Parts: sequence; C-alpha cells; structure tokens
Amino acid sequence: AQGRKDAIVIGMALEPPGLDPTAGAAAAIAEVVQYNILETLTKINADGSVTPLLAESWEVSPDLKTYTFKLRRGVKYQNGEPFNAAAVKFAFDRAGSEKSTNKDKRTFANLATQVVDDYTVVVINKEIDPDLPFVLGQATAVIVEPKSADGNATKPVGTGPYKLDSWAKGSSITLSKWEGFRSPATAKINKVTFRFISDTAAQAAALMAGDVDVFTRIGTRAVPQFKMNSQFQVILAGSRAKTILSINNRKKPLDDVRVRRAILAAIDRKAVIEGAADGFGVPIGSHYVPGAAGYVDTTGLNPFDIEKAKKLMAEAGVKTPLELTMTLPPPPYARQGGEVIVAQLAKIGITVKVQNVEWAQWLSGTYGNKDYDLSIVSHVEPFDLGNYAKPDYYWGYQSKAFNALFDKIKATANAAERNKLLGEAQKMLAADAANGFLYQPQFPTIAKKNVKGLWKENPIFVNDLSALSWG
Amino acid sequence: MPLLEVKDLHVELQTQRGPAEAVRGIGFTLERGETLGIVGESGCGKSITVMSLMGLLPSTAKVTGSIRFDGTELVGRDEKAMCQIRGNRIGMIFQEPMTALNPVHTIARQVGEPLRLHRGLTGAEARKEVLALLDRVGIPDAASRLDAYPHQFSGGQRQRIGIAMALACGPDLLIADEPTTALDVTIQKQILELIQGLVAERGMALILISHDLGVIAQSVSKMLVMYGGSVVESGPTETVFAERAHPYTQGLFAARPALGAPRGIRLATIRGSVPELVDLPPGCPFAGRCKYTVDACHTTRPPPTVLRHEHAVRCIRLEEIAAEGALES
Amino acid sequence: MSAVPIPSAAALKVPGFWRRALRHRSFVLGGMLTLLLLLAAALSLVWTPWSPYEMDMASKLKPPSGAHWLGTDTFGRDVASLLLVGARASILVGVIAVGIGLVVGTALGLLAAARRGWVEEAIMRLTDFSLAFPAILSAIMMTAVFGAGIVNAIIAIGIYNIPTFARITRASANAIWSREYVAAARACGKGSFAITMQHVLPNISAVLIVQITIRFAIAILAEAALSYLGLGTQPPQPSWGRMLSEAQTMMFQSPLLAVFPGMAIAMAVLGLNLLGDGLRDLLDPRLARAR
Amino acid sequence: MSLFIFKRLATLIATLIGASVIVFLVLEILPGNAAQMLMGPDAAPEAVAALATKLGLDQPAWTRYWHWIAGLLTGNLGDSYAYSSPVLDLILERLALTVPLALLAMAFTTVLALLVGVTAAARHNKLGDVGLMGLTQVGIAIPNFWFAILLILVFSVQLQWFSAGGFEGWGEGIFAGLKSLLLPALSLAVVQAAILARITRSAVLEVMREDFVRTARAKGVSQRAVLWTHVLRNAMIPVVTVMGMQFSELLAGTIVVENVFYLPGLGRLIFQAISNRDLIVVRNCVMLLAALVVIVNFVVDVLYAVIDPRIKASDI
Amino acid sequence: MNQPASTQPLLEVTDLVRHYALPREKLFGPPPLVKALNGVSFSVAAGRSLGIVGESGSGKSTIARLVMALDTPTSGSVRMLGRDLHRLPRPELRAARRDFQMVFQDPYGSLDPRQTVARIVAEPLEALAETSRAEQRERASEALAAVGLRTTDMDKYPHEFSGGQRQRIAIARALITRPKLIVADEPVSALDVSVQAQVLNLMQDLQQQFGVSYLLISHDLAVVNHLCDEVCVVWQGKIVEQGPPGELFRNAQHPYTRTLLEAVPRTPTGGTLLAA
Ligand SMILES: Nc1ncnc2c1ncn2[C@@H]1O[C@H](COP(=O)(O)OP(=O)(O)OP(=O)(O)O)[C@@H](O)[C@H]1O
Ligand SMILES: Nc1ncnc2c1ncn2[C@@H]1O[C@H](COP(=O)(O)OP(=O)(O)OP(=O)(O)O)[C@@H](O)[C@H]1O
Ligand SMILES: [Mg+2]
Ligand SMILES: [Mg+2]
Repeated sequence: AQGRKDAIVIGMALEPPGLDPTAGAAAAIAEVVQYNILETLTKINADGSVTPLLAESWEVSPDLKTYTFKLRRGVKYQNGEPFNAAAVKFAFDRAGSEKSTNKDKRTFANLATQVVDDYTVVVINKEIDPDLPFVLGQATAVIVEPKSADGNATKPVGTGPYKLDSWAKGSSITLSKWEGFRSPATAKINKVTFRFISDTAAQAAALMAGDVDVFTRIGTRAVPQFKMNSQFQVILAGSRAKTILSINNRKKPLDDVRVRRAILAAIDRKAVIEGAADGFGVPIGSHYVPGAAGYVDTTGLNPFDIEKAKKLMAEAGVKTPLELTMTLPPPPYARQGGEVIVAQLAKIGITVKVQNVEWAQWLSGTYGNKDYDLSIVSHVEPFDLGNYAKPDYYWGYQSKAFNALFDKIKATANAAERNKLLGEAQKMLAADAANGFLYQPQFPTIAKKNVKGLWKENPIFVNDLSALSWG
Repeated sequence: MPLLEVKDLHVELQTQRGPAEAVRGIGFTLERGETLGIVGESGCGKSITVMSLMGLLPSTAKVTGSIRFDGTELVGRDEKAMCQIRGNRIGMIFQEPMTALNPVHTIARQVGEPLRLHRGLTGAEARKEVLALLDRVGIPDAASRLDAYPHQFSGGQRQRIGIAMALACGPDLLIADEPTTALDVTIQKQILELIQGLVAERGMALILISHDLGVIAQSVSKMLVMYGGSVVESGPTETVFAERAHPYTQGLFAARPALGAPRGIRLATIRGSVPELVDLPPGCPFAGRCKYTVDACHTTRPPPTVLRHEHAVRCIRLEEIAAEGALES
Repeated sequence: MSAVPIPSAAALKVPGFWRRALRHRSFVLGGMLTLLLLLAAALSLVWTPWSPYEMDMASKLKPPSGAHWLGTDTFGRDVASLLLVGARASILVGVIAVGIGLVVGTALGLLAAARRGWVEEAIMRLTDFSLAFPAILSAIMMTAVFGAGIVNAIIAIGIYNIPTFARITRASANAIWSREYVAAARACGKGSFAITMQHVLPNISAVLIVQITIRFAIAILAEAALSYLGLGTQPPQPSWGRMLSEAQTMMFQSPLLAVFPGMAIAMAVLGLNLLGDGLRDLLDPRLARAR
Repeated sequence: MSLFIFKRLATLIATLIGASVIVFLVLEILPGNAAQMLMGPDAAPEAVAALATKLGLDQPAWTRYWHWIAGLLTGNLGDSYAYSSPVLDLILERLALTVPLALLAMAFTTVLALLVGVTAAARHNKLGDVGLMGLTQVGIAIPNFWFAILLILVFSVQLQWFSAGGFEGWGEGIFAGLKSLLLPALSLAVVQAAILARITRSAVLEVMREDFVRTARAKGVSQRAVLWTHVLRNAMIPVVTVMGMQFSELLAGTIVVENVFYLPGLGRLIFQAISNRDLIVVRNCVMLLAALVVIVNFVVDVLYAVIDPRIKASDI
Repeated sequence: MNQPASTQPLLEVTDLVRHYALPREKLFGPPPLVKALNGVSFSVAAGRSLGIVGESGSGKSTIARLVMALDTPTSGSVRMLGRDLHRLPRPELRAARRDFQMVFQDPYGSLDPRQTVARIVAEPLEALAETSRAEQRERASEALAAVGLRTTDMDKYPHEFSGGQRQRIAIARALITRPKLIVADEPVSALDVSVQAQVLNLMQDLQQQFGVSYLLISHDLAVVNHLCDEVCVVWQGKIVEQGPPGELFRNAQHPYTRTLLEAVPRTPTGGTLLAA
C-alpha cells in the first residue's frame, strides 16, 4: 500500500455489468470507461462546461439544427485503427439504428451524420436541442471503433489514455496507461484499479485499512468518521441528480393537487436529508438543481407546515387515516428516506405501507406498470424536465400548460430567454406539486489526503483518471 | 506375600438420589495361581468391587480401605500410576463381546495397544506379538485377520480377542467380569476352558464373576457370595456348594431350574426384591427377605463367622438354619 | 382408527410436573428469560418509553442516558423502545419459521421412517434437493416473486427448516422403530400411524426439542441476514434483525447500537435453550424422579 | 461399489432435472427482465426491445428452456446477459473462491468444534463444560455479518494485519490467497462451529458410555488418549452428518460474508444475478449448487464408510 | 365365532421358509441371501406348550416373528385355529391377534419408557378398539393383579420397576386379551436367576390358571425343560430333533443336541439342583 506513486486504487459501490456504455445504462460503466478508454467528441467538465475532446472545435447553425465538427488529427484507436470522420458517422448511425441498444437511441435516431472530409463531420438534428454538445459528451455518445465495436462490453477499444488490463469479475477492474496515447504525458498514473465494495461498513473499512485510495460516491453513513481524520480528504460533489418522492398523479386521491400539496407540506426536507443521506444534500423545491442553467429557488413554495398540510387534507375531503403504499428500490437513500417520510406522513393521518423491491421489480412494476402510490428515487439524468411532458411517464403528471411551456423551451435558442422559461417551468411543477421534490444529493468522495485532481462537482458520473496524480 | 490383599474395602458412589455405599467392607486375599469366583444377584456390587481394583470407578466414587497388589497400595493412587498397572499387571475381560471392542479399530491395533503402551513396542513388533496371542486364544487363520474389524468376527471369537487383549502383557492377575453371560452354552464352554488353560499355563491369579453357579463350580477354587455390597459367604468352592450356610446362598441355589427335573414343580424364589443401594438397611442387607429374620438382623451387620476350611458366613442365625435344614431332610 | 391422545399432554400430567419444574434449575432460568421476552413483547403492545416510530433527527445517535436508557439510533429513535417492539417480530419469525419446519419436516421424517423403501428414498432425496436452495436464496427468489416482507421471509426460513427437521426426525425415528416396544405394539395389531403417534413421536421429542431451540436462534439470525439484504421486516416495523443490520453500517461510529439487539438475541436464544434442556428432562419420565 | 456409484449418479440426474424445472419455473414468474435492468428507466423503449430480442428474451418459455437444457447437455452454458461473457467462465472464476472459502470455513468449524466439543465432554457438568457451552450459546447468537465487521475492525483497521477484504486471485500465490480468505472463513465458521461443538459434545458423551471405552481404559490407556483415539472417531457419524449439511449451507450461504468482505464469490454472483435478472446465470448456479449438494452427500456417505468399517459403501 | 373342531391344533406351522435378501453387491446380480429358515413344520395343541431351543442365529426369533405375523414368510404357512394368518385381510388379522400375544426377551427394551404401565398393558385392547377407556383400565388392573402387581402401579412408568417386575408387566400385556397362545422369545435370558425363577413360576401358574399355550424360545435347556411339554431343537434353520424334553435330553439323537447338552455346566452337588 505504500511507495507506489504510479498506481491508485479507486473504490466504487457497484460493479459495471459490461463495459460498453452504448449497450447498458448503468452509471458504473461510464465511471470506468468514459474519458479513460472511450472518448467522446466533446468533454463535459467538472463545472458543467463543455470543451473540445475528439472534436477540436464545432460550429452551430443559427436554427440550432446543424452542427459542424472539426476533428482532432493524429488520433489512433488502441487497436491501431485511425480515428476519423467515418468512425464518427459509424458510431452515431449505429447508436440510432434499428438494432441499437443505446439508451439514448431516440436522440441518435434524430441525428443525420454526414462525412465532409476525413476530419470534418456535419450532424443535422431533426429537433432543436441547444444542449447537443453536452449530450454528445455523455457516455452514450462515445466514438467506437467500427471493427471492435461489438466486443466493447468485455474488451473496450477506444482512443483514451488508458486501456483495459484485466477484469476480475465481481471484484476489480484494472486499467493501465496506454503508451500509444496521442499525448503520453497527460496521464500521470500508470495503473488504476477499480474495486467494487457495496457494503457501507466495508467501504469505510477498506479506506481505513489502506486497501483503497479513493472511494467515489461512498455510502453517506461512512463519511462522518473521515471528516475528523487528517489523513483523508472529503469532497462533497454536487450533482444534477434529484431525489424525489414520486407521486402517482393518476391515483385517487393523489390526482387532487391539494392532497399532493398536503404531502409536500408534511415533509420536513431537512430531516429527510438527514435520515436518507446523513445530511449530504441540498433541498430542492422543484425538479431542478442549483448549479444547472436557469435554476430558481422554489423551496419556499411548499414549505414544511403540518397545520397547513392537515388543512389541505381536510379541504380535499380525504378521510384519514389514508392508506398509501410506498415502493422503495434498494439504495439506502430510498430505504432510509422512506422510513423518515413514513414517520412524517403519519403525522397528517397518512398511513404508509412500505414495500421494498428490487430494481427489476421497481422497473417493471412501478416504472413500467405504474402500479404504485408513492416511491422514492433519484433521477440522475442531468436535464430531464421533459419527462413531465410525457403523458405516459410513470408519475402520470399531465398539464397542457406545462406541455406548451416545454415545447417553447425546446424551440428557444436564446440562452437568457430559455433560462427564464426554465424558471417558469420549475415554478409550475412546484405549484402543481407534481412530485415530492426532496433534495439534490451531494456525493461524498473520500480520498487519501495527497490524491490530487478529483472532480469537485459531478455534472456527470465519471472518473477522469488522467487528471489524477499523487501530490 | 499374597498377590492381592483386599481389606475392608468400601466404595461410595454418587447417585442422583444421593451417596450410596455400593461396596461395604469387603476383604479377601488371592495368591498367585489361585482362582476366585464371585456370585451374587444383579446389582450387588460385583462389578464395582473389581472396578475399584482397576481404578476404573467414576471420578466421583470414594474408595476407602486397602487394596494391596503385589505389595503396593492401590487405593489413592493417581490416574497416571494406575495406567501403568492396568492392562499391564492386571488384565480384564468384559461381559459383552459385542460391545467391548472398539468397532472402528482393527483388532491388531486393539490387541496391540497395551503392548505399545506398556512395553514400548513398535507397530511391527506389536503385530508379531498380537499374531502369537491370537493364535494362542484360538482365532483360526489369525495371520490373515489381523486387519479385520470386530464386526467381522462371531461373538465367541470376539470374546477370544478380548481375552488376548487382557493377556497381552502377561498380567499377574486376570479379572473376568461375566465373560460368558452373553454367549451360547457351547461357546461358553470353549471360552471357560480357554481361560482355565491359560491360568494354569501362566500361573496367573484369576477373579471370575458370574451369576451362573455352574460356571463357578467348574472354574474356580474359592468363591465369594455377595449380597447388597457385602460378602455374605465365602470359602472354597466345594465347601460353599456343599454347605450353603447363608440363607441367601440357599435361595440363589434353589432358584435355578435344573435340567432333567420333572415338569410341574415350582421353583423356589426369594421373596421381595433387592433393596436400593441408597436405602440399604443398617443391619443385614438380606434382612426382611429372609425367613429367619429376627429383630437383631435389622439393627447390626452380622460379623463373619468362620466355619471349617476358611468357610466364612455373615449370619447371626446359622444354628437355627442348620437345625431347620436337618429337620427338613 | 382410534382417536390418538396427544402424547405430551399425557406426559405433562405426570403428578407434580410443576413442582418438579420449579426445582429444575435450567428450566426455571430459561423459563424466566423466555417469560421476560414474552412480557417485553406484550408490554410493547400497550407501552413503550418512547414511540418507536417517532424520529428526532436532532438527537440521533445519542449514547444511553436517563431520557433514552439505551440511547438513540440513526433516526433519533429510542433504542429501548425499538428493542421492545422488535421482540414481537423476532418472536414471530422464530415461532412460525420453526413451526413450519417442525410440522412439515417432522411429518415427512416420520413418514419416511414408517414407510421405508421407496417412500423413504424419495423423501430423503427431496430433502437433499431442498437443501440445495439455502434459506437466503429461496428468500431472495420468494421475495422477488411475492414482494419483500416479514411473511415471505418467515416462509422462506420455514421452508429451509423442513429438510433439517425431516432428516433428524427420520434418523431418530428409525432408531425407535427398531426397538422392541415397537415390535410389541405391532404384535398388538397397531398400525403404523398409531405407532408413530404413540411411540415414535414421544420418544424422539428430546431430539426435537434440542433442535427447535437451535433452529429458533438460527431463524432469528436468518431474519437479520435477510434484513441485511433488505428482504426481512419492512420499515417502520422494527425487528432485532433489522436493528442489527442497520447497526452494522454504523459499527465504526456507534458500536453500541449493534450490541443491544445482539444481546437481546443472545438472551432469547439462551433462555430458549435452557428452557428446552429443562423441558427435555422434565418430559422424560425416567429422569422425573431424579431431580 | 459400482451399484453405489450408479445409485448416486441416478440421484444426481434426478436432482438436476427436478432443479432445472423448478428453477426455470420460479424464475419465469419473477417480474422484470434483464433487458430492462441493463437499460435502466431513462432508456428509449425501442432500445430495450432491441436488447430483449438480442438476448432472446422474446422467445416463448419452453423454447428458452429447451435451449438452455440442450446447451447444458452440450456443455454450453450460454453467455451472461449482464456481463456478456460465458457463464461457465464466470462460475468457474467464482468457484475458485467460494469452494476454498467454504472448505477453509469448514476446516475452522471442524477444528474449533471438535476441540470445544471434546473438551467440554471430558469435563462433563464441570465448570469448563458449562463455560464452553455458554460460549457456544453466544456463538449461535452472533450474526456472521456483524462478526465479520468486528474482525475487520480489529485485524484490518486497528492491527492492519490483513486487508479489509477483496481477493486478488490465486495468481498471487496460495499463501496470499489463503490470507485473504482467513477472516471471511472465520466469520462464517463461528456460528457453525458453535452448533457443531454442541453436537460433538453430546455425541462424545454418548460414546463415552459405551463398553469399549471401559475396555480401552482397562488396557491402561489414559483418559485423554481414550477420548481422542477411541471415542472421537466413534462419535464422528452424527458429527459428519451435520457437517455435510453445514457444508452445503456454507457453499451458498456465503452471500452475506462475501458482501462484507467484497469477495467475488458464488453467493454474491447469484444475488447480483437475481437482482439483475441475469437469469441464465442464476439457473446455472442453482444447478451447480444442487449438484454440489448431491456430491457433498456422496462424500459424507463415503466418509461414513471410512469412519465406520461396519458400514460398507454398498449398503449406503 | 365358529367353534374350532377339537382335533384341530391351536397352531400349525407348515414348511415355513424365510430367506432374507441382503443389499445387492453387484448392479446386475442376484442379491445375496441369508437362509434363516429352511422349511420348519410343527404344531401346538391347545393347552400344550412347545419349546424351541437352538444356538444363536439358528432362526428361533425368525420363527417367532413369523408366527406373530410380524414378518411374512418366503413360503409356507402359519395356521392359527385353522386360519392362515398370512392370508388374512388386515382387519381380520387385527381381530385375530386377540388369540396370540407375545412376550419379548428384553424387559428393558420392550416397554415404551414414556408410557404409563396402564397404557402399556392396555395396548392390545386399545388396538382392538372395542372397549372404552375406563374398561381398558379396568382390564389392565385385572391383568396386573394376575401377574402379582398392584393397581397402584398402574400410573407408574417402566423405569420404576425392576427387571423381573417389568417382565411381569410385559406378560400382563400379553394376557390382557386372554389369548390362547403366548409366544415368548427368550423371556428370561436377560434376568437374574432369582428373578428368572419368579417369572418362570408366574408363567407356569398362568398356564394352569388360564390354560394358555406357550411357544417358548430359549437357549437355556433347563428353562424349556421346566415349562414345556415338547421341545424342538433348531439348527441352521431346520428342526433337527423333536420330542418331550425329558426323553430328548436323556436320549439325544442328533449330534448337535448332544453338543448342546454336553456344554451345560454341571454343578457338583446333588439335592435340589439336579434331578434325581
Ligand atoms: N456409576 C455409577 N453411579 C451410581 N451407581 C452405580 C454406578 N455404577 C453402578 N452403580 C450401582 O452400584 C450397584 C452395584 O453395581 P455393580 O455394577 O457392581 O453390580 P453387579 O453386581 O456387577 O451387577 P450385574 O450382575 O448386573 O453386573 C448397582 O446398584 C448399581 O446400580
Ligand atoms: N432382517 C434380517 N435381514 C437379514 N438377515 C437376518 C434378518 N433377521 C435375521 N437375519 C438372520 O437370520 C438368521 C436367524 O436369525 P434369528 O434372529 O432368527 O436367530 P435366533 O435363533 O433368534 O438367534 P439369537 O439366539 O441370537 O436370538 C441369522 O443368521 C440372522 O443374521
Ligand atoms: Mg456387573
Ligand atoms: Mg433371537
């Protein structure tokens, strides 16, 4: 555990199932491969800004529909194949094709990619999306190499500074520095091992015993003891995730906005954050987080007020005790947060029956069949207000006004105007109490004191290894 | 110096109902080459007596009195010292040949164990000795059966193996606790003849326990009749058989059905049953079951009365009994 | 077939059963501990020092004090109250899970011993087979199908107990079947069922009692393990197992949190074991006189 | 002997067929599927459907059953949905950890249990016996995940003798491998050892009442030697029976301990595979467990014959 | 019930054969056989007693089990009052069992330690299921009285009795249905001489009192001699010699019988021990 300034062990809670981000949605995939093995045209930085990566620069047409990317020259894949416009076209077409299993298949199906010359591509978007450069910096948009693309799940081949060394399934993944990288000096650490430890107490133990150097997104329960420990640094990274109490807007009496407001008013977000995330979170009043463009503070719209909550319930004519079920997926924030909310709702006469489910059940029952009353889940997609405009989305929120507003947002290219509209949308969701908006989680990363280059914010979940070094 | 001299031996056992004196003041002597038989009803303390000679009583048992074996005192010796004597200078044969052998060890190992322990023989040397021993006790084709397990032998053969084991180190004293009770008459005969032959051949002393009077009559030169933890009658076998001075001895002899007796006669029985050890009366243990009982019987333990030929009887009413016996005949 | 009297009832009629029982040291001690446990569970129905559901984030993870005798947990709930209420779930798990295993497993084991031949073979292979699905695995599958919850957890643990009881019952029952008194009963014209109920079952009760006490402990722990995997009792319902698994994540900060439910389980198990030992002795007429 | 093996083989096949049907049916009714799990909630439905087709999830149940069985017969266990790598390799990798772990735990269990059980029996009803049995009582009441963390706290965090978990594989050498399995094996063993010790004690006490023990002592064998050479082996039959059950329990019951020590073992594979709906992995793992249980039973039966010469392999 | 013809024997055993199959050693071979009984025939007239002697393993207990219909013969028949027991339908066999009962060798093992004496003794009645509980108790107390035990013993457990008393309880159980035949498999070999005498006397008294017949199995010639009108000597699954005991023992024909007689230890004195 000592004397190795060229190696680092990073702990992660979950192991990625496969290493192909274009074929699976698990965040852990990107956390291992993105920017390290596989690269995208653009790079999303810790502060949320988008900068060139495989693309040297790009131009956007005024209608926000045509993007022209100039590609970086002299880039090679780890199997020796050259990186060029053809590869970009292949990657985007593949992601949008009939057989594609890309999570963002719809986005790519809207894109038409044209090769202008070896190092210029034109991407035409059928819809307006001012955020496209951001989207193209996400893991689903990695530029895969045509010949090796299908084997990426087990043997990813990319253009990045690291290559896959070994994968001991269930235990660890080791990456090593790729000597053929376009600027070999970028990466300072030669060998990176990802260790997968899901038990919170074991995570802390592994850090204390020196088995891992960095633990990203560690269980919040493990954090307090490290705060006072001078050998470790604790980084609290904000994120674009929104932990919410999903409310099934279709179900009686939850279809009544007064009942939903009552629920929100009964929730003390501070206590929820304390219970669910050991205090690591920032209250939110709508489906939007501080730090994102156009954020407005809406936490004052439905403040914690038991008396008001009771009044609202009475107004709505709900007979108490009202019995509701709460379906909880496995993560601790849901299970623990659920316990807190159950206790809080009990105070206004809502008896909540908890049902712990696996993710698979949550996906098929709650998300798929919309068979639930309440649920707690963290929505990690950076920009997903649009889900409120989908009529068949699982929480069943339906508002013509919101749909119109969102269409307008999509069509607005001007940033200032767009931000103003976004603010309106946030207020509308808060007023409708579309869901129980709880908090923006802060993800603690704990590392040895002398580890440098860790991201302070998490607009997306990646571990940018080439930024790391031992101080 | 006699080989074994037991004086005033008392054994107190811890039972669930409190302490019980299972052996109360037994004494006898045994010379080399002499044979002694012990008879008595089940539970009268025969086994406890010989176990105390071996030092094999449960650790809660209290032994007092004196057991001098070849000049050394055995009462109060520690476990380690007793281990030196057991199986080496005193050998023992048990009642049940079916259960007395360890089912999971080969007979070579079991018979050889005392040799390895006491004589320090190596495995191979012990094996040679074992072979000779098994040949001597009459196991057919012993060489090929050294590595067989007990269950592969018949009851009679197992008892022979048990004897070989007891004889392995050439003990000075052989104790046989009901060695043939579990066997067929035909096999019983073979085993008894074998033991007698060995005793004669090696000049060992023998203590034989049995409740079969026929066996005692055929095998030993002197005998003890025990009842309720004490010896009620002792002496040379012929004398005891001929005189049957103690009422209990008489009852025991009369209870046995005889081969060839006419049908229809009733067997004589002793009324009542053996008293529990814990509540043994202070007086004669047989008092109450005996038709000669008088008040004095209940109060004090009768002292031994020595008749002719070292024939001793513990009974205070010998004269009355003799008189009645004369009358009857 | 004639009505079968319940054997244990007959045994309990031994004159002076209670008089003997009260003089049996381990029975009394075990009985007291068990009674304490039951009383705690019963008390929690009407009274607890604090509400076990009342959270107070401001006073979370407090050490034991006058207000909170055993301190507070991560949600600021009173540990003593949780322990009292948790006793209910833990007792339920133990009793029902062992009950399922005992009833079904013993029945199968008795059947195997009574019928021998292919029935025995089939039952024994079936138990082999179900042993291949350990409790946790079947619990995972069951809860995946029917949803997580204490009922399913209990059933899964119970199912797992079946082969264990079946095997032990069969082995001991076979030994009883070879006794002479069984041959005597057969000579009287008794059928297999009557013999099983009147002779075999009472005579293997000692083995079963010992097994029950061990399995009870294992069931409580299995619930703890299932809770650890999120498959046991569902919040807000507390159970000792769930408290333990909660506490496990806090082992570095508040080790005391794990000690209390752990001790509760240990006490319950100890009490039951002692009670079982005592009961075994008391129900055995051969030992009845002894103590 | 041949008859014995034939019987066992028949049992194995019957068990596996039964297991295959039950497992398949049970897993069929699990809600959710692998494609959905892999793609997550935000995925486009078309992408999920495409993945389902690719994995063959859209075929009727009996076709999938048949494919699976046919694959099993030809030695092809298929590819994991989640890891997209051959199931066989996955399982073999995990077995390389779980089997040694279970064996090591079993070894600890046996040694501890025999020591405690025999010692307690030798001091029957004395202070030592009561104390040791009290200890086993506590041992039975300790949950293994809790004990595991305790061990980590002491040996990894405080003393830093061991790493807190993880397993580097046998490539690092036998010693290193065993070292990382030591604490997990110990935490698995404690409860089992406590149970086994109680059984050993009563079995030893039972045997100590047998006549041949008296015979051995009459030969001059000391009490301690009698216990270890004569009594123990005779007491092993019930002990081995329970050990057989415990081993199968250990084999798959390692889920929790593997979780705490983040070991890549079979238990965790099954747990993860179930929650990922990687059913192809689950099915094959359960088949493997069923086979292992039958094999362990076989070993136990052979052990009976080894321990007790009266039992012949042919009449098991 | 029809009255059996007076000429008809109580028990008639014809050509009884019992082979036990041991576990197969080879997969496709015949299982090894133990030929425990190889064609045994005898009969017992009402009121008379038959003794069976023979060495260990000669098949004595096998005969007892077959006569008691606890085991089925490989071939041959057991007729009780003219009816073949092994052909009777179950309910009729159960009803027929009132006529023949059994006493086992081991007084410790043949009584269920967890049942009271009353229940043990009433067991044959309970199995017949014709009588009420109270009646069963009544009859049990009578049976106990017949064997010399007290009514107060009814609620005790077997361990509270001595070996001889236990064998009395076993005999009381056999007597309770007033059977015509009692099969006794080594009823006294586990007992002490003095206790053995009590039990033998009791059996003798009962024979005189109730006219039961005994099928007495023993390896002790003297015991058989004491109780039986006729003796069979079994050797390796066959009856090798048969006759009234006195004659047979005085004048043995078969070499095995002679070996058996020779092996009996003789006591040196005369008097009551040896017959004049
Ligand atoms: N370990 C013991 N603890 C308590 N009492 C015992 C113990 N061993 C024997 N006894 C009692 O001591 C008495 C004498 O027993 P012992 O074994 O010497 O009888 P025995 O004469 O050998 O009888 P048997 O002919 O049945 O072998 C019996 O009443 C017995 O119950
Ligand atoms: N169930 C069985 N399976 C196989 N062999 C058996 C079985 N029962 C008895 N035998 C064998 O049949 C033969 C006769 O046995 P049986 O019990 O009738 O003998 P026995 O004359 O009663 O002997 P003992 O005097 O020892 O009681 C023996 O060789 C015995 O091993
Ligand atoms: Mg004795
Ligand atoms: Mg017999």
